[in-house]
Amino acid sequence: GKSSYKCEDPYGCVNVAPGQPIKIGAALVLSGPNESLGVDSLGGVEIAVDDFTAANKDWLAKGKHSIQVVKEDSQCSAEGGQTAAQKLAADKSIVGVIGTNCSSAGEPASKILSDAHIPLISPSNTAPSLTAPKTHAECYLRTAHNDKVQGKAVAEFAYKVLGAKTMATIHDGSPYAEQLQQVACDVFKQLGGKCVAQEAINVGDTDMRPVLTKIAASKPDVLYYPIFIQEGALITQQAKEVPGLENTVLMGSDGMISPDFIKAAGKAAEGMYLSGPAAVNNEEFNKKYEAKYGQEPPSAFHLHAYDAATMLLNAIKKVAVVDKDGTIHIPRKALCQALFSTKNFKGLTGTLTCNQYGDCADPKININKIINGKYVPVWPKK
Amino acid sequence: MEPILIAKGVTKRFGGLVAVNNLDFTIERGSIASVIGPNGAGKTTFFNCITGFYTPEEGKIIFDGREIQGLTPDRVTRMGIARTYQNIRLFSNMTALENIMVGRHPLMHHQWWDAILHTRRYKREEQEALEAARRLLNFVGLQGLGDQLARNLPYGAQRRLEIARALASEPKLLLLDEPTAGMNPQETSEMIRFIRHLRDELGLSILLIEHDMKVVMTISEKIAVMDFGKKIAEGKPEEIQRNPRVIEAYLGRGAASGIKSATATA
Amino acid sequence: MAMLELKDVHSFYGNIEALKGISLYVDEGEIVTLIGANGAGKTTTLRTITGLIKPRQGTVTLEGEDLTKFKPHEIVYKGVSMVPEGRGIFARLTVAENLDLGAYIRNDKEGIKEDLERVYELFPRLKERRNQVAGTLSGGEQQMLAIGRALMARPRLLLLDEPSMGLAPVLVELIFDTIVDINKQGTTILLVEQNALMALSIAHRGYVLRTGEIVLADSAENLRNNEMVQKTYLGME
Amino acid sequence: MSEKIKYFLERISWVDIMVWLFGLAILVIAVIGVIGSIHNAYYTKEQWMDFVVFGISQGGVYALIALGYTLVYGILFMINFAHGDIFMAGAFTGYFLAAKLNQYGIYNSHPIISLLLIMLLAMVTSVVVALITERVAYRPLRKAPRLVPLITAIGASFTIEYTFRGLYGSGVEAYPDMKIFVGKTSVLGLRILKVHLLVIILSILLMAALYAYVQYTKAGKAMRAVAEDKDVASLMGVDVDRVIVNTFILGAALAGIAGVLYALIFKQVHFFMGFIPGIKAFTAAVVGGIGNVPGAMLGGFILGIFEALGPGLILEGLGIPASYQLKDVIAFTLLVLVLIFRPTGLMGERLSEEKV
Amino acid sequence: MDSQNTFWKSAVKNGLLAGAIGLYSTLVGLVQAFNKRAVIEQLSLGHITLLLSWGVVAYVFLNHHREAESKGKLIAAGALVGGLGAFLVALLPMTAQWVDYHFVFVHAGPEMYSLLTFGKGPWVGSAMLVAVGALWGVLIALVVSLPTFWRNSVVKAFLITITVGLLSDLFSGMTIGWMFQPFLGVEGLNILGAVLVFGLSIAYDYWSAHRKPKESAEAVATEPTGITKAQLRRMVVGALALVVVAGLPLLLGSYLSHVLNMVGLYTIMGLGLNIVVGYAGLLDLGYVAFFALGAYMMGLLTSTGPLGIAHWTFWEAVPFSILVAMVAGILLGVPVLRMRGDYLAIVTLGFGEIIRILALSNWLKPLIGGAQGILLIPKPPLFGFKIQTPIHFYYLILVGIGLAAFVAYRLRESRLGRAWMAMREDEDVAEAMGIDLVVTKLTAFAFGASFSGLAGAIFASYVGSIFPHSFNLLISINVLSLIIVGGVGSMPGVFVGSLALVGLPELLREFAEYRMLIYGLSLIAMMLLKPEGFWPEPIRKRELREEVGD
Ligand SMILES: Nc1ncnc2c1ncn2[C@@H]1O[C@H](COP(=O)(O)OP(=O)(O)OP(=O)(O)O)[C@@H](O)[C@H]1O
Ligand SMILES: Nc1ncnc2c1ncn2[C@@H]1O[C@H](COP(=O)(O)OP(=O)(O)OP(=O)(O)O)[C@@H](O)[C@H]1O
Ligand SMILES: [Mg+2]
Ligand SMILES: [Mg+2]
Repeated sequence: GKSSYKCEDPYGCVNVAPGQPIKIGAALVLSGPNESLGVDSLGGVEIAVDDFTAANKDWLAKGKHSIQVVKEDSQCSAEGGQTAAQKLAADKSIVGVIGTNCSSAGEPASKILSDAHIPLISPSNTAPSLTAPKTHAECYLRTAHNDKVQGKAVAEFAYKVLGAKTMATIHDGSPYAEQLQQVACDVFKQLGGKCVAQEAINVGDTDMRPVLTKIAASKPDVLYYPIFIQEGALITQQAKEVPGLENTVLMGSDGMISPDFIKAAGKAAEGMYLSGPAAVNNEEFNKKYEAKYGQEPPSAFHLHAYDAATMLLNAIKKVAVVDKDGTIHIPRKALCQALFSTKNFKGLTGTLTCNQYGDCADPKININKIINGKYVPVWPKK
Repeated sequence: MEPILIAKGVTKRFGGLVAVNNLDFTIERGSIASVIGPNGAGKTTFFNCITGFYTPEEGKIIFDGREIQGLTPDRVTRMGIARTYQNIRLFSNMTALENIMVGRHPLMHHQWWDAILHTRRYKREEQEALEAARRLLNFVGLQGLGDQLARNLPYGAQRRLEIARALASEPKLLLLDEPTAGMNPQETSEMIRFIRHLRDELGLSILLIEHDMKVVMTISEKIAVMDFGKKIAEGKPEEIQRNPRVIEAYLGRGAASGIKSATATA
Repeated sequence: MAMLELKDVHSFYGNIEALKGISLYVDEGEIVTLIGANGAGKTTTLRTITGLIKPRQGTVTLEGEDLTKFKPHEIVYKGVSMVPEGRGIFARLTVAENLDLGAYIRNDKEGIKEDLERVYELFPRLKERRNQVAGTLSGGEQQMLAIGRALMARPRLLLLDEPSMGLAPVLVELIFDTIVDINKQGTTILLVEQNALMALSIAHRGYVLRTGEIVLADSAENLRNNEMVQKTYLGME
Repeated sequence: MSEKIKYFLERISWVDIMVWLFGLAILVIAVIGVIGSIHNAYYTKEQWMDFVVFGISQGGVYALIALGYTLVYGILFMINFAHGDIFMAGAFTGYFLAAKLNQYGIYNSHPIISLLLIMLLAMVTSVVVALITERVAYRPLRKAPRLVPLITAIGASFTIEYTFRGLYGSGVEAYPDMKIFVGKTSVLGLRILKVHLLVIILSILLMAALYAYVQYTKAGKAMRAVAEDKDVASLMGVDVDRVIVNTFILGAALAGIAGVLYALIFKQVHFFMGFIPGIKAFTAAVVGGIGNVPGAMLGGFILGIFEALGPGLILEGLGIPASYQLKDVIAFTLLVLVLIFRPTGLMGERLSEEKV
Repeated sequence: MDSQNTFWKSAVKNGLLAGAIGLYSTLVGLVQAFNKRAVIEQLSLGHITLLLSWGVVAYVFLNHHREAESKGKLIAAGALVGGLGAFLVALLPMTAQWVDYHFVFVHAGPEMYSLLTFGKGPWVGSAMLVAVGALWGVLIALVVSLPTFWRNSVVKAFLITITVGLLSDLFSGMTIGWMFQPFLGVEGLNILGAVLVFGLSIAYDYWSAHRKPKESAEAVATEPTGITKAQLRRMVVGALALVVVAGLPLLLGSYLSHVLNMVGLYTIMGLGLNIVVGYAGLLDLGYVAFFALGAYMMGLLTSTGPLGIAHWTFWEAVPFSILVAMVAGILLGVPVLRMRGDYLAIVTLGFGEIIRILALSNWLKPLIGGAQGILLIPKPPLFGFKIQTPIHFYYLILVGIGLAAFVAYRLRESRLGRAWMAMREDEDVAEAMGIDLVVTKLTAFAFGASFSGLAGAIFASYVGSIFPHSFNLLISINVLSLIIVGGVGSMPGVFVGSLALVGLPELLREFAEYRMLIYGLSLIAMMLLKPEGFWPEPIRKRELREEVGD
């Protein structure tokens, strides 16, 4: 029968005819040195889609719909984000997009997609500017933790719980790590501690001993390096080989929460602290992941990605109007509003509530300790 | 006649080897002079000293009243010396015409902004250069081959093109390093005529290195003989041919007689 | 049977046909010379024999065996050596190393040593400079080295491409004497020369090439007396 | 008087002066930095020694990769951009054997045999990859202009990287610890990790062997002949293809060994691991004089030492924060400096002014 | 009999080769990844990859023996090659129960096995796979035994159909996308579209083959008398080209315009690097440095964020971007004046890295933002209008290309251009021709850098935010590759090169993880196919042209 729906949304509607898939985009880093981030997030998105499909069979069955993930490589760069966003924005049947991984890609992508009235939800952008009052894009949200939140938690844990008085940091030149360690240092200083060294390495470096030697000279209580698996594992291992760091507590962040990290860092990682979302090691999810891809999730943002995708799909379902013939109409502005009004959404990373600028992550940050090769949450105490 | 080039006590060493040893030599304006000598005597090295490729350790080279030893090759060229090479060194991926126009570089003065804006100066100079290049191409007998890549030209043509390129800078002194190497007698006679023609028509002074005695003996007004970097003889062709030291070190007995017959028939 | 025989050989550089059907032969023990103007195809002929260029048509046989299906280095093992045009010495190797490479295909230490002595005797200048890097030798010295190096392979057939180019007259004489010597000791020689007068004076037979074709083939004696040859290649008018 | 000045001015080579001034400026800045650092007295003597040791160790790795690089360059005058990836191919493949051996306990019960087996596998893999690369991407272009094989080399580099990414996955794999190489040992009063010592000794041995091979054996001479002129070399009876293939085999085998050692030190492998060592090895080879075997080694050690020592010694004295971030700046500045004062590298032969 | 043996031996060898290539593409994951992408109805790119890996080998082999062998034998051999190729691949699922391939090869898993065996289990499925391979081989043999014209035409049509199918979702993104709808499936072409494309391709071949002699006759006839006719044609073509170029983005829509913009930016850079590498022969691997400087200058001068120092408009800042890049070109040129060839390459590579690392450094962070980059770079205003969308930028970039091409062309035709080329050919001799090497080299660096600076400035404004990571070595490599793929020293070649190396990979973006693999393979393939580049510089017929002009 003929469609009876009339779209009144100021930004228009996506109309999904019977038999057609509902398309959501995934603009992730799928090539280059950072691709494990993207591969990991993509898994989260695809599993979320599977779960949503399974849970909403009836809703989808009416118009014989399915959910299709259109993946684009947004790389880890501004121009990559721009290209992926342009490509997705050009496809009028895209309802919403999960991405990007790197904040640099998120900058242009958030603007372009918002201009096209397509929501963009990031599982791993952490740069404060993306959700800052003046600079945020209209329909950009994230389930990842704003660096300001995570950095603060790390500093508080180090100062209050570990009783550290001095802290040293290392970043790898990625906007994520650089910002995170800066925030941690700033908060640490406010609390009354001292940031004795802020060092940096480059992605791809292998010999960390010189930089660790330098840090050892200032004998910090805590060494915080919120970087990624490869370099993180090297620092963790080599810190044991450098004299002067014997009593220094090692700390990292969610970039290193991954089974690969434990493997790569080996025994040296024992006793190290890592900050991250409340539920970092979701056994159930990992099983699904292994079953689907034949490997463990290679990075730490799959849960954020899962939540982002679930949030998006739930919002779609909420605002969608199913026509008599099974056509699904999705009003764009309403979708965006629905996303921003997400409240107490029980995701895998905690309870998510979005603020008016698009930060949705559960503000609760866990600190995990590596004990016997497992991430064990130790703070805040339950 | 007043000399155009005076070399005084020129010495060039390579490590322990003295390639050119305390060499004195003058070339009169408008004359053709030759340097001969056994292989490895230091002839090419002497050329390189004159043209600025090498800086002699000792001695002076005075060209047109100015000391030029130690100047960079581009300056020497701009002062009026041009040369060719023992192993032809053309710009092989450029056309014949372009090769000659490069040779004209020192006579052109337009700058990049002239080129971008096509100012009058640019147009005038380019027009002049093109005409000059075409004239030279005809002059060396390569008419019609201007748009051939230099590397596609036959050997003899390449030698002539190299000379045309050298002439494009309108030099006062032309140095030719074995211009007839690899040519047959007929081509060689043509080259002899051509070199004479250069001197007579353009009033150039010419210094050449040659192993072909027919060439050397027929066109040089003066010959210097080098051996182990030293000058062992100097004089008119007839004197040189008779000089026993030269025969011993360079000509060889059989060759000496051969030359006589060759020069006689030429 | 002729030692070396070319039959209707056509060779190309890209689309340029440099040899347009060359046929010639060299008998064992002979000195045969190829003369011709620049670009006539002399070098191309030699390069075709040594396998550096594959002819598109025609055959090159050495004692009845077709050479065209072999690679250049395999042809060397069959006893063919060449002194390439422009000498082709290894500029960054020393004189002695260059000579060693000449004997690359041989394993008889004694024989190699003997031949080395012979070459040094022939060209004392090389002995004097044996540890000098070959690239810094003068032109003539390099030519001596190239010939010496070819001799080190103890070839049965020696191809010489303009060995007198750029040499002082004394040396030209020396080199031609050497060629005759080598020949007398049993090496067959195919000689390409611009210096046709000299070449014809030592050769048994000769061929005249013009733009990729053989225009004359005769005994050296007859060629020397041929009017056309005299005019264009011997410089007599 | 003015005549004299003019005479003098005309003969000054402005290029040289500019270039030297440039070099001098860098040197002066470096010296100021050094003075500053020493003045600060931030590090203890032991720590300074540690820097040097770290540098030499890292340099050993660079040297090992640079040997293969320089060998191929020396023969083909081709920047083999894919060399770093050939190195990766060996190390990555070796990982699987290491993991299996470890699983069965052989890895630590028979460490030397295990290591040899792993190295063998790595070498074979590297060699196979190199041979395919040579056959497909380089050989057909041997007569093409020089930039063309440079581009195929870049293409080959990507292809190899992403082929192995496709085959083995994108994750980081952890090489198991080899117990006998864990920990430090003392040499000449210096505390040094055992793996590092192994690397340094092996790289020196391999360098010496390689040098002797290239310089004194018949095959080595044939290689150098091929490097100069392939046609003429074939006229000497040298099978040019064979020699080139041998060169690649040799270079790749060295890369394979280097790969395993690298993995032993840093204990991780992944498909992108060859990229940066590749560039560093290239730099080291150039610093030492590209094409020169001992030079590659020297270049590797110097590069390693400067990278380890430079930030602390020079940059910190200048008051630059997070100085280790800039260690590559030091590496490349060193390269420029070396080339300014020795345009063909430290041990590169000075092709005495090209013969005109 | 001997040749018989070698024929079959060679067939087996080729079958093994086909299998090896098939195994490679399977294990690397290409087949699996591409399987998600339908090209023609249900036929996926994954299937096509497998078929192609056997087919190309079979085709080359059979074609080689086409004349010598009978049709029947060709067919048999085709079946052998295809079947053997498929068999090797089928070995994977067959032996999977005993061998744990997954330990080493990540893609070797149930999903792959079921894909290879059509979900029919290891034995039945493998048999089916082998049958498909053999049938495919037979089909190829049949195509090979067609007469030359038809053979070439069919192969070409086949490849074109696949390509169109592959790129077909681009059509729907175009402004005129609705026109293509009837021929498109959910993904890729539908049967109708495929048949149409295939047919059109063959029809075109047929038409052009039968038209050719007439045209050349015509050309011969007109040449001596009327140049005007040729000129007229050229003018018409030129005008048409102009209209197309001007209207293109309106036709293509914003995404493809964006792709063209990236191509355009690389073209500007390519034109600059072409001066340095193509004309002056100075191998520069650090070209990205100037791109970065141009971009950062634009960012600093115009950004409305905290790092902005001047809050200028794009137009006020552009000259400074260019100037800064130019000055940097000269400064960086000085220390390398004495270096040649590969030494130059590594040193310039180092410069590129130095600039990137400095941009990233904590040290300069207070000035230029360090890792956080420069945000909030405004778009260029134009008489009250704002250049904002990719379509707007298309015209801005077009103007940039025009400017760069004009300058490059005029410089080449001057004393300076000739000096560059002479220097490229032989530095010593060039110097002996009176050319001042210092000035000549530095101008080459300066002009090359300034083009890159211009591109960087536009880039900064286009993307709106810049980060140090955007200025990595890959950009230098890409620009160098594209000028060589296009043909060193050739200006149209630069454009062709950027289309091939920037445009095409953009279109493969969805194959993310395999894009670089395809990129690498195609770099090799392109160079093997056309070592001189796709649009090499023609020899300039100056003498002829001028004489005609006289
Ligand atoms: N760059 C250099 N380094 C070392 N030795 C050199 C160099 N150039 C030339 N020589 C040596 O200097 C001597 C003179 O060489 P030069 O080239 O001047 O000789 P020539 O007289 O031109 O000989 P020919 O007639 O053979 O060309 C030779 O012994 C040569 O080996
Ligand atoms: N590499 C090449 N590419 C293209 N054409 C070539 C090449 N080498 C030679 N030719 C051409 O082939 C023809 C024969 O050249 P060849 O070198 O055999 O002549 P030649 O008789 O040895 O002359 P010369 O006396 O100058 O050495 C010439 O027309 C030449 O231009
Ligand atoms: Mg000389
Ligand atoms: Mg010749």
